[in-house]
Amino acid sequence: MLEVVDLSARAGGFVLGKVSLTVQPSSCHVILGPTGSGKTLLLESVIGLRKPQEGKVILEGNEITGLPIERRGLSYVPQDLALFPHMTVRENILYPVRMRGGTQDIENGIVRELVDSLGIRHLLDRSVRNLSGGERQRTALARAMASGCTYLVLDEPLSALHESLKKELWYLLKDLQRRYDLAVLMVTHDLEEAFFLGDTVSVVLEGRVRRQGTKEDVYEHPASVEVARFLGIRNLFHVEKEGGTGDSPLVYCQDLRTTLKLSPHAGKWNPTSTSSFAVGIRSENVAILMPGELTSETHNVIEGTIEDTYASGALVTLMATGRGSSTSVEAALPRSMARRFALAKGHRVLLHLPEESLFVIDPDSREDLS
Amino acid sequence: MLEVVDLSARAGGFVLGKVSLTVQPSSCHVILGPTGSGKTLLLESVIGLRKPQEGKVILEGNEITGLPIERRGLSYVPQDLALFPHMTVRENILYPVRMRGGTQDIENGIVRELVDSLGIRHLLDRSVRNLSGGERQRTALARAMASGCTYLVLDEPLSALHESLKKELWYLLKDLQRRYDLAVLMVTHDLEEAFFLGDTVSVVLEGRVRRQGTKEDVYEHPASVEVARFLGIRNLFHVEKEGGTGDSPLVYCQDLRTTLKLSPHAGKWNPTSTSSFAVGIRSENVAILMPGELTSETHNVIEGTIEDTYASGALVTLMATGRGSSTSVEAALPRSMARRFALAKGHRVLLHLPEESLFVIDPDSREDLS
Amino acid sequence: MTFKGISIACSFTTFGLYAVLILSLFYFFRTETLWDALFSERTLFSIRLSVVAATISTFLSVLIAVPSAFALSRYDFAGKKAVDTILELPMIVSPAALGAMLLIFFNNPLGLWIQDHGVQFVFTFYGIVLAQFVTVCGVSTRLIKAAMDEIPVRYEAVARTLGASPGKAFLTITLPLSRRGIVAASILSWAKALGEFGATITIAGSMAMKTETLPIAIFMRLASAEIEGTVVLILILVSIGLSILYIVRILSRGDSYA
Amino acid sequence: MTFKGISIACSFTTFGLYAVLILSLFYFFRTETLWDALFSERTLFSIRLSVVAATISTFLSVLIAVPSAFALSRYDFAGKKAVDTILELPMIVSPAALGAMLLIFFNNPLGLWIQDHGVQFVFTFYGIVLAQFVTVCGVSTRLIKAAMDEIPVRYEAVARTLGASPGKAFLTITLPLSRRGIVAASILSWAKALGEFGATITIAGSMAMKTETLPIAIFMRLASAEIEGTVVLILILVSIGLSILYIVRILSRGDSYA
Repeated sequence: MLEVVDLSARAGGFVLGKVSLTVQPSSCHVILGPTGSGKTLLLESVIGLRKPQEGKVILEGNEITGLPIERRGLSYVPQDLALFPHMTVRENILYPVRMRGGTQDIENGIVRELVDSLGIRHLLDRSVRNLSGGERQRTALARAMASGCTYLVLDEPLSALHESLKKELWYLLKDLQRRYDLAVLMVTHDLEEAFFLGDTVSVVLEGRVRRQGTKEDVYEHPASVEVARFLGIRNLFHVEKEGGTGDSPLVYCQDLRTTLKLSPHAGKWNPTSTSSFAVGIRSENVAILMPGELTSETHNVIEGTIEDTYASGALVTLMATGRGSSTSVEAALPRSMARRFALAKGHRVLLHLPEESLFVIDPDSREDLS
Repeated sequence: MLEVVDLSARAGGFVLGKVSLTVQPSSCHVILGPTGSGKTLLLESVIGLRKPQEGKVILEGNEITGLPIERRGLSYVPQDLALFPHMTVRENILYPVRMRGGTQDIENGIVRELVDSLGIRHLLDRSVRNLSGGERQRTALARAMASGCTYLVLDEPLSALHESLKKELWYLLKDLQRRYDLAVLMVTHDLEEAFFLGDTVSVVLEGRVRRQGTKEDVYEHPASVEVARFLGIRNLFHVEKEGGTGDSPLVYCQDLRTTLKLSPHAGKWNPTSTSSFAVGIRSENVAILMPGELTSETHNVIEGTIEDTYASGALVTLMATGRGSSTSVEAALPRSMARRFALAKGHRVLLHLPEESLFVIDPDSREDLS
Repeated sequence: MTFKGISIACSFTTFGLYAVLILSLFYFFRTETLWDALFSERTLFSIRLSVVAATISTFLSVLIAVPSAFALSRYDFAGKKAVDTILELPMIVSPAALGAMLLIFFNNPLGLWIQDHGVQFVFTFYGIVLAQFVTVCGVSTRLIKAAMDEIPVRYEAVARTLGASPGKAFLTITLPLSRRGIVAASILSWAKALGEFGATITIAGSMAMKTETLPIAIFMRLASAEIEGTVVLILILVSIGLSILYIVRILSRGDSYA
Repeated sequence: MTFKGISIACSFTTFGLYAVLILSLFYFFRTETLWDALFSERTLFSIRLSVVAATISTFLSVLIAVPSAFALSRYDFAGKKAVDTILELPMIVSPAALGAMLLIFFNNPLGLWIQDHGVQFVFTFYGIVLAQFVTVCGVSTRLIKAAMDEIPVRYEAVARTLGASPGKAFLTITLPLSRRGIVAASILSWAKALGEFGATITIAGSMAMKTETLPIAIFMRLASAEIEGTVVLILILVSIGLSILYIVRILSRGDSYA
């Protein structure tokens, strides 16, 4: 287990607030944030490349905050990989073995296994200068893991790769993680990557951890406006408490001019003290009902007009505005469904916001919603 | 209309083959390809930053291949935007006006409109050094459009931005394009961006245009193994002609040990001369049927076992292998559906490969399928 | 001792070497002689001569260096490599040889004709300026080229797509962006011109009150064992040198266009 | 004339200036005198003296420059700025002043003690080596530091995460990666040492067959109007200079770790 406790660091004028996180054995913790949010600073403080101002890094119960880099027992793959350009692939991979005084033989134990499972045996005598993007990644991973260390720290290692290649490497990373029981701490700005690879996720915005939890939890309940926006959620609405029981509260949404029913798991809010707050829903959770499909489920359905549709890849996104409302709802649905319903600008649709998909924005951050 | 005819160019050892493409008025043509495929080289040859070896660039009927850059009448936004760091936002935006001897007044005609529609009025007196990523983009767009030119050439202008901000700018670009009747030629390596913004798309791989057509056409019918792989399609299978009429041919798929029915629009192939070829299907077009759902539609259904599932964002991807087969099929389905069906490793599922979604791989490129 | 310690110790050794040289000057430093030496007619003449000559030669070389540097930085043309190589010649060849080459040139028919019908260079003020110009011109071109190389070509390319001609793009983009680099290069060239010794003494000699620049004055006074006077002159040169380094360091801070 | 044409013309003007200086040497070039001058005992002595002294001084300065450059490039320590600034001193201050400072140092009690109980520097071979060392040490440290600055620190950082101590990371990563830069810096320093004139003549004088290096020989011969012999010596220096530029250019080609 790798623990970071109340770590804070500074680089120039940038301050990284107190960060605490835990990487469980054989799991992957992703630090997700935009460029300039302090992700790399955090990683470098854990690795030992920077002195933190405060806080501790604890590896399997032993504090390693003060140890020199080479004695921390963490393997590291930086963003640019930093393959040693004056060495062959073989020499790169054997470098940690050589530095730790092991047998410098590619056929030895873990190194041999790695070379095979990463599929780089045919590259061993090539100079790293002539490798393709994917080959470079594999070599860097092999080198980081050659010392047998099971804690891997990755700094956006796939950001330079093309999408389809990136996905191949996601599968490879998952596979390596399972096979070698790796604990991975990784940084990325790529939402899809974070939610593919991460078991737990920390969202870092402007030097502070704004949300932390399991991947499902963070994905479905962003909890603040900034995190929701960062996760690409544009459906955020003002609501006021209306009634209902604690189990299934009812709120009135002025933006959409309708009453919404919330699930009891929609998020932390206190219906007695807070009367006005905000809710959100992911665009892919908004369902389109055909007029005939309207069932006994009468709550959370809005009749709207399609303002615009945008097709991109697997999903079609449409913006629809309810009657008498100026706020539009974004819905994303599979291309095949959009085709079947022949949805186009000007059509009337029934939008269903399922109660189990609506989440409550932490009232402390509500004022940021414009 | 901007036409590129048989353009070839060379940079160092890299050769860009003969490229022809057309950007229709008020439409967006996207050149899609991975890093190092020659996209930027192509764009620079069109703009005039590089001398092409052969071929012509024709703008509204006039050949501009030999003209100096400043007299081509194309506006350009490079990848790094190249905002002039010694000028304010205002000076940057007025630069093209100044160079063309116009009135240097921000309140003048199109400039004023641009400043407002791009929402950068409050930034005018700021130095461009202190802008955020999105503000920089808007300024660069305003500057490129300030001369009133309606041909816009964009070189991955959004690649430095975070996902959610990138999407905001997609909407903005679409909006500007419609409002100012812009013809846009743009380069990107981002699949989602290409299929969001492009009306027509050229896929460039290793210096050659491998696929060209409308966005739907390219998206649904990649036509070659390389293009399919590049577009992230992993479901590619060997098939042999079995029978059926020309309207609805039947093929036997050895990989999946089943007979597949193809649609007549599945792609260019000659059933009389080619007996063995390959077909593909996008993972999001593979449907999961529950045992009860099996209808009269008996073709193209495989019974398989789930090998693995990967959740990432809106979609859950699962790998399933048919009975007696070693090839797995990748299916992507909305998260909500995966949850409803409670799909997990080891479950048996019925996979449906709808005939209208199966496409034929151009037999000339079939040998690349491993 | 750690590896870090050893390497830092080495850097302080070099520092110590130069520091001791400067400090040892003060052993012979007398306040009385400072004023005497500083305000003697001969010293004042040397200072004025050095400053005027260095300023003229630097001005001339920057004038030609700015467009040359732009051509070398931005264009490909036949002979570019040869031009680029020969610019480093004054940095590699001994200043004495450079001065000798000038003197030999003025013994050629062409050189003699110039001397007879135009300006007299040998053993004159013009000779000093020419010696400094020849020493400094290559350096300043190289330094300005380096400053311009730092500015991405894309700025000019984009300026041209926005309607600027090549000349206008240079004036509105490249020149203002490389301003600080050009100023720094001018100052460094000026310092180099001020300290020029070998080429100057070879072509202009060492005539008191005529061609005795500061470095030549140091050499002459030392030859006549006037240590205290020499020390004053050296201190003047060292102070100018250190101030210039400080200014250049401030100028080149935070210049980044990446 | 286009803007491009004007700027290229300017760069050829500078080129022409240096080319004319070199070409004018050939006006006085006689094949007979080449051999006479080249193989005279005095010329051969000068060449040998120059080469030996430059080699020793370069070796010594590179030896101390490599660790110093690493310290300046990689570590933050108190006084780093002062060290970094003073290294440029020999590039800014006149070589004559540098030589004078050395001479003055050896007139100090400490300098006198060294001269009496250790090595005699003034007017000796050791003086030449010392003058060259003082001139060259700062330059070579600066050049090697520039080469090391080019190598991303991340290589060493990653080496350390892979188990290397700071010293091992230096030996296995930084040193091999900066090899070509160090070689280039050594060659340039050697050329500078070979051409050193002002500091050498000030501390070691110009005694034939004792302290007459090549640049000093050029100065002396010209003073005694032996133009043809001077031309031969200059051509030797210019050829060495141009060859070195060519070699350095090859060495620094395609060195990129970005």
